[in-house]
Amino acid sequence: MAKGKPVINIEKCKGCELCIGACPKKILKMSDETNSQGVHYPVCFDEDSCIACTFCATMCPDAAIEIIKYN
Amino acid sequence: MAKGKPVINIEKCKGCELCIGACPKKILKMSDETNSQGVHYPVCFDEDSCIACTFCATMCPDAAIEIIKYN
Amino acid sequence: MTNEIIFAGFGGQGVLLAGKILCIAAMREGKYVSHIPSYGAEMRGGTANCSVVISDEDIASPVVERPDICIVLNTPSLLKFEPKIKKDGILIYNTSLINVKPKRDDINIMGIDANSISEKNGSSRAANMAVLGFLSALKPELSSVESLIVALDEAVSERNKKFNPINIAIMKEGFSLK
Amino acid sequence: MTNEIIFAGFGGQGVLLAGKILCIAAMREGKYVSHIPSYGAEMRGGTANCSVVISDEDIASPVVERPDICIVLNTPSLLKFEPKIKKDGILIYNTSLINVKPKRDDINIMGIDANSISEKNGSSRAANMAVLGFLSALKPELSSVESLIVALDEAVSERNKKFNPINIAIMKEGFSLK
Amino acid sequence: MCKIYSYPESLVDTKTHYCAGCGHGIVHKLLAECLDELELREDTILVAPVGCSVLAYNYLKVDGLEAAHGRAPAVATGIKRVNKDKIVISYQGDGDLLAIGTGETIHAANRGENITVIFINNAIYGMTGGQMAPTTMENQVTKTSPYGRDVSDVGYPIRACELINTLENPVYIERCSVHDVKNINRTKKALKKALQYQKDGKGYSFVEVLSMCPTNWGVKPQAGADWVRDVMVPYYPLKLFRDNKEKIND
Amino acid sequence: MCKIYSYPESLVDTKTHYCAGCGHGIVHKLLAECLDELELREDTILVAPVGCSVLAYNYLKVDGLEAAHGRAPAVATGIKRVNKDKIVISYQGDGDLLAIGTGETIHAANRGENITVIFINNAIYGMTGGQMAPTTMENQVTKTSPYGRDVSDVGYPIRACELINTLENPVYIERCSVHDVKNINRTKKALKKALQYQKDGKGYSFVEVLSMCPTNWGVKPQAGADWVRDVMVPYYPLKLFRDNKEKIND
Amino acid sequence: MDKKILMKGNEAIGEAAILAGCTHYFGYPITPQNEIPAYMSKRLPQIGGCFLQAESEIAAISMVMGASASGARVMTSSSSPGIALKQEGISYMSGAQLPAVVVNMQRGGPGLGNIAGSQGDYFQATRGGGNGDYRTIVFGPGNVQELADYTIKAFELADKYRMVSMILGDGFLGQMAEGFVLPDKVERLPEKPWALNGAKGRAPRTIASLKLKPDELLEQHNLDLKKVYDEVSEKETIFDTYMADDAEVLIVAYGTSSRVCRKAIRVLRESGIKAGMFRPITLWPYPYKDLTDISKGMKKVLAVEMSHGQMVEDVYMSAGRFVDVDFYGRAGGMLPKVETIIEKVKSYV
Amino acid sequence: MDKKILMKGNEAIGEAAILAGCTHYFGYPITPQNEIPAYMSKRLPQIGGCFLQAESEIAAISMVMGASASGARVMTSSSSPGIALKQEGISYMSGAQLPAVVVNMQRGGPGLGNIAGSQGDYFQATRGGGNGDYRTIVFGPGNVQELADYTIKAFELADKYRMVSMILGDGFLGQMAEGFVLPDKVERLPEKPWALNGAKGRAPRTIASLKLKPDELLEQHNLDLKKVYDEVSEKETIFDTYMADDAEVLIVAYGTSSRVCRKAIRVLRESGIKAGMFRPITLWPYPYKDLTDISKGMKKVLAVEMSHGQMVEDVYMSAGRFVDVDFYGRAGGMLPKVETIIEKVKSYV
Ligand SMILES: Cc1ncc(C[n+]2csc(CCOP(=O)(O)OP(=O)(O)O)c2C)c(N)n1
Ligand SMILES: Cc1ncc(C[n+]2csc(CCOP(=O)(O)OP(=O)(O)O)c2C)c(N)n1
Ligand code: SF4
Ligand code: SF4
Ligand code: SF4
Ligand code: SF4
Ligand code: SF4
Ligand code: SF4
Ligand SMILES: [Mg+2]
Ligand SMILES: [Mg+2]
Repeated sequence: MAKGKPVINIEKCKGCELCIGACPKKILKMSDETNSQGVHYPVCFDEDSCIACTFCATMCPDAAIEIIKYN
Repeated sequence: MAKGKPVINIEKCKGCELCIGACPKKILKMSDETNSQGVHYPVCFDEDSCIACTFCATMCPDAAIEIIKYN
Repeated sequence: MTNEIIFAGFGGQGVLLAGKILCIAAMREGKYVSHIPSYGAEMRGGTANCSVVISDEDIASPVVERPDICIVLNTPSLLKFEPKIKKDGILIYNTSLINVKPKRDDINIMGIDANSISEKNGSSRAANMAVLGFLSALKPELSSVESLIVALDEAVSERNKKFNPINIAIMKEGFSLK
Repeated sequence: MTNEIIFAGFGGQGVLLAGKILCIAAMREGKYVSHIPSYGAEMRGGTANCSVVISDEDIASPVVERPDICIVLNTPSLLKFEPKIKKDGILIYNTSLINVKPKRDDINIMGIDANSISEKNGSSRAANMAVLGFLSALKPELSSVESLIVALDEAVSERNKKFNPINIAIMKEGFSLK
Repeated sequence: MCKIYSYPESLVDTKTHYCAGCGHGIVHKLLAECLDELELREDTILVAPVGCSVLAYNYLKVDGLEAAHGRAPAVATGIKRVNKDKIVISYQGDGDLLAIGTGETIHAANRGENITVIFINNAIYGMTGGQMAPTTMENQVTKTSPYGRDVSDVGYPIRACELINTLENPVYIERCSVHDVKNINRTKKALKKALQYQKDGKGYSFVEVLSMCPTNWGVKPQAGADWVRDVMVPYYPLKLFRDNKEKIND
Repeated sequence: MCKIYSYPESLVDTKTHYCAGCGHGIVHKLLAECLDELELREDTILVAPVGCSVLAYNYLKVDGLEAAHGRAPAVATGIKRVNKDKIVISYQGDGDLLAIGTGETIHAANRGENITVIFINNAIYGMTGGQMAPTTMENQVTKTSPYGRDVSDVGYPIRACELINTLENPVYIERCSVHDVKNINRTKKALKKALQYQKDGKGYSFVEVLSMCPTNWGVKPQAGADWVRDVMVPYYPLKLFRDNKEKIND
Repeated sequence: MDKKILMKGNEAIGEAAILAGCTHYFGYPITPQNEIPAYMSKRLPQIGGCFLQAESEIAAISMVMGASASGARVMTSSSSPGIALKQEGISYMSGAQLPAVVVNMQRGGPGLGNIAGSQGDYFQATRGGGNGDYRTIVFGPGNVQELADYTIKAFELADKYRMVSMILGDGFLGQMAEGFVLPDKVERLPEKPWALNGAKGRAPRTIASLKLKPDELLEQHNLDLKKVYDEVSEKETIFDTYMADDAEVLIVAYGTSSRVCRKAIRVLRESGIKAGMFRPITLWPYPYKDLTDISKGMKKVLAVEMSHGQMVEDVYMSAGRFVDVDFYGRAGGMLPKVETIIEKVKSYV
Repeated sequence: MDKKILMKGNEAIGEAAILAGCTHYFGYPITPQNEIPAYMSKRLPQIGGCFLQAESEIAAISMVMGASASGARVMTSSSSPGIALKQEGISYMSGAQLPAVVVNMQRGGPGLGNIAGSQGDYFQATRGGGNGDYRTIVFGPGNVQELADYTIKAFELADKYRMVSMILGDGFLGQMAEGFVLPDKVERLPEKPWALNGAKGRAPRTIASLKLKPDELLEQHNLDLKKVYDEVSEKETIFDTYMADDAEVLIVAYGTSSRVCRKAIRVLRESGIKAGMFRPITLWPYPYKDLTDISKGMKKVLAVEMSHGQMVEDVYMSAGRFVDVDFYGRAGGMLPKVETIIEKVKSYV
């Protein structure tokens, strides 16, 4: 299985949490911190489990997630 | 077979000739005379053959034909 | 001098074209001209008519309400326009199709057997040309028959030019009637 | 005396309702009042705010551009409105949710832990009541807390009246903070 | 000896402004007959369109209102929402109903307003002198399709019944024609059923009638009727699309 | 190590004005990806509707024109008739496309204009704060259906694809959704196909996208996505209606 | 207890319409007047009336036409671009002499513009954006109380003269809430013997704006309409003044702009400058005569609008015949500035 | 040979548009202008242009907007009710600064009215029936020659100022044929660097009338538009006079009415009465200054219209400041009467 990680553009994130629902590995959760707009954003709490499936990024309406894949 | 005759309201007739095409007995033809508007109107040249089918009247867009049926 | 004219008839009789040819002819002779069809929700497919004004000065209104001259090609048009003609005006009517008699005695009334002239020359639908020719004989100040012939050529579409010789013949016969 | 006030926060924080309650209260005390929400195509579902004017004379414009008093319940609202407050004006901000510090030194800045007060009294969403109470303590000329309580009853729908006791408690606690 | 066919009570005894051989006259007569037979004349409000039938209210002895071009179904909606117990008829041409009035047509149908829409499809704009209609046939020459309707450029003729039949609420949808006696009689049945349904509070009915415009087609009336039969009917199938809310499958 | 997902070149790197969880953002992103992949960015003119996506031209790096509410397909027609070799996209919401713009929608489709219409169906008027749309679901409460949509009074939600599918000229009609990743990927394929067809001069394509408006539905974004799946999809079947002019039968 | 209540302008219109006996509302959403349809959709079913969201503004005005012809008190509302779309319908209704109330909560234009309040549709409202020589009665209320009061009046005059009445507000007025007293319910609605309800026991009647034959028919109809318009002009002008009695400079403004002017006048008076205001409330018929009378002897008349100069033409045609007229306006949804008004007025004295 | 040809006004407009480089026409049939779409449907395909009959007037103006934004010279035409429907679109185009030519062959109103010529849409044309502070350049030609000539001019100015130009004719002008000389073909069309054609090798551009943020954006946009309008007002007024030099009574009329007035003036002159005419050709911008100058010292100014008084407001605002203004008009598609004009003028001297 591929490995990778999501890179979250915190300032672009609007905190909709759709990425969280989209992640098949359930390794995203919302941050306690907020960005400059007072918005909570997702963090990946278990990057090792990330399979670089891009689901979270695909789901994100604000193009706030990029996916890195390790080869 | 029923018998009857068409009664044509000459002044209402616009001369479209649709009644002529509609008559199954082919007993209508256009007049040589014209009404006050200069329009030729249908005449029944063979009333004996009329079967009072009302086709001519039904077809007339100007409600210019009434049908009399003999009993 | 201003002449206000109405041409009237039923749909296919070419009254609009007749008016147009007269306008072009008069225009070529240096007159101010205007031509306007009656348009609109009259009885559909019924009578057609146009107002023509021929004048030495610019034309105020193209709409003729009380014509000096009226050319009518069918009965409904006669019924409609006879009462509107100015006193001492001219009524030219098509005796081929109109079987009622004009009634007024304060205008000049002339009948012409326009359809017969047309048919005699080989066309079933050029009664308009006959009355045009007749008009130019009657009122040469409107336009000469030569100008009408030139105008005819200008007015009809390429496709219909082949009928011009017949049309001219009919026009000329109309002209010769006076 | 005219006071121009802005209430700002995010969607569900009830800033429009807070403004409305203040208006009704002041109106009952005989003041001229106006209330207008910012409406329109801001970032959708983002911040909400309203302009409130309380005055002894009729009100020219309901739109407040440079407020005397500004009550902000979240960070984006603080960022947006702090710069607009008039010199010597008042900024009341909700320390529960705002972690940045106001910067101006030419205005009076007061923080209140509005969400905590609300939660302590058993509601997760009545921070607006806490700041209202606080405001009436700070500026009693706008409205007494009694009037606010009456106004609250008038402003909320039948269905929501059941929360009034909690809301009043929170308002009162806000009032007592000063 | 008795009169077995005469003009209906609900029809004004006057000469219409329609051209010789125009289908509008036939439909008016049928409508009047239906109003007579269902005794609805005194309960009916007719919305006239902008089109040759703009003066329809002069020919039927019912209350009438003139709508702006294309808006008859919306006007009819306004009437019906006040006059709930009256019969409201929206009588429209193809330009009116299917070009400028597309939105009003679809939405009144979709709401299922309890009105009857009578759609006179004569494949042309009659009143304005013969321009292309949404229902003008492929390659048909009109004033604004002088080279014939090019369906690759302006699209195929639109079939109104089929369009409306995609919606849920309409109760009754049928296409008829008045090009011959048999079809005239069928049209009358359809109109009668539509009005009956409205009277019974069932909801929206739509009756399309293929009709002749000899003047703007540039043909004699009988040739016009033949053209309906030979050119229009094959493209616009005469059929019942929906009855009593049930879709009729072929 | 490589970036396998990033934001597309054709998307402006800015924060949109859309609410958190709004489907418009997803569709914008997909559209940008398609423009990238088909290398059409510099050949595209986007017609923005009046609706929440009125500023769409601020988010895509293409030429943009604002249409009046509902008129985007007519505006797109005007553009395409001049810019015959350019890609013209009409991006519209449900109020825009299916209420006020019904006529323009149907007629551009019927003409078979060689344009691509992207229809964002979020069952509500987003921009104006949540009024009933033609696509609002039965019993759905909105600002102007405070007692829930009463389909016996205002009609059933209209299915756009089905309506357009009655016309002859459209080349491609498909309904998709963006409520989950699988459907987002399907939507992208549809958009890409539609643009490819336009590029190839095939004609009119219509892609309906079921989309979330959490703000005006009064729910959290994920609940919105679930509502699309549970309530909208069953009524608006996700399917290909027509491909390459051929109707797809079920 | 004070009967004042706090309501948004838009909602006040809605409730006032219901008090006026309005039973039918047809409209299409547009900011900044969405509270009107929202309010009506809640309230009308409660009173057995009918709220229907139309598929477009054009459909809405057409439904209004149908309901009006059927005798109902009926209303529609919209904002600038939506009102532009209703122009044909308003022209038809005027031609057919059908009463209704149309509300325009103006926003910034042209085109889509923005959604702030504006007064850029004055020409459209008072001159008619539709075709032909018709008139609508136009009210320019200045606060929420007046929005309510003149909504009642609009229904009354619409029925009385069989004309379309318009409430010409703006986004600010519609969105703002103020204290106001609800007007009384209108208890007796006028008979409408012309309404359509099926020709039971009477001759059928037709309501139409088409007047084809004879040619003079339409001219006569226009003369008949003119007679009504002349009567309305004669009898129904309404205006208000503010500190105008001893004024040397007269400001003319309506609606939201007049509020700003009031403020400016107070400030001016404090510094001893005698400014006053003439505030037309009916914008058509415009109170030409009263403005002319009041403006005589003024040093200057200043028209203030949220536009680049529309109502000012009415000032030119009245006050302007005797006094110099100046203009100050801001377009695009901006309020006039108190300071600018003060500055301008100061420069005249 | 005389180059004069005989053509209907409507067709003359069509041919002139083609000579002006118009390649796209979108319209919807309506009497009395049907010859324009009929003509364009024949001619445009011959020159490789595009004629498309739209599904409605609104769709037509929207297509015009799209084609204009793409850089084409484009036209639409209609008559009164159809023009009413285009008002929103015209407002949008004005807001987006998109040029086009719109022809209105006015007919009798209000509503469906009739199909005779009329001048009842003057307000709509010159004040704008759409929303917001926008202007369109309006020409009021008086004969077929001018219909052709000002169609060319309308395209030129539309492009020059990025505005909508309107030909405000009427049914009589459109339906009548007169002799006229075809204008020359316009050989060089202006560049349109703002047009949309795909962002190849350049930054993407957007054409829109929406100006949301910051709040002042729309105000600035309106100020920019005003600057253009002011320039047009300054530079582009056109008018004509007839026997005005020594006149004591000045008639003001445009279009078809001016023809009737000419006739009346000739008759009046014959009986020794010094009547003359001022004929505005641009109706917006209206030649206020010239009319004011010329009317000074007149005994009376008489405005004549085929309406119940619309252009007369422009006369009030200019000539009216110095001279007494009278009005004579007929609505509903009737022509003013030569005799009435003569009578009126005689009563002044
Ligand atoms: C807003 C508007 N646009 C256009 C017209 C002109 N017009 C009158 S009737 C008509 C169409 C007539 O065609 P159709 O609806 O098919 O009726 P028919 O005459 O064929 O019965 C048009 C375009 C109008 N009166 N109003
Ligand atoms: C002529 C006109 N009518 C109404 C409006 C107001 N309006 C703006 S957007 C909109 C509808 C938005 O809904 P939708 O098209 O579904 O788009 P969404 O915002 O949901 O994406 C309306 C009615 C307008 N701007 N112009
Ligand atoms: S790439 Fe896949 S597995 Fe990794 S965080 Fe995103 S959704 Fe989860
Ligand atoms: S989907 Fe995007 S915007 Fe939403 S929470 Fe995740 S990163 Fe943020
Ligand atoms: S009733 Fe029948 S048979 Fe007799 S004339 Fe008429 S159509 Fe012919
Ligand atoms: S069908 Fe009627 S109108 Fe036609 S010819 Fe026969 S009688 Fe006359
Ligand atoms: S033009 Fe056509 S539709 Fe109109 S009346 Fe004549 S035949 Fe009938
Ligand atoms: S209101 Fe709805 S459609 Fe509009 S941006 Fe917000 S979520 Fe999206
Ligand atoms: Mg038709
Ligand atoms: Mg939507």
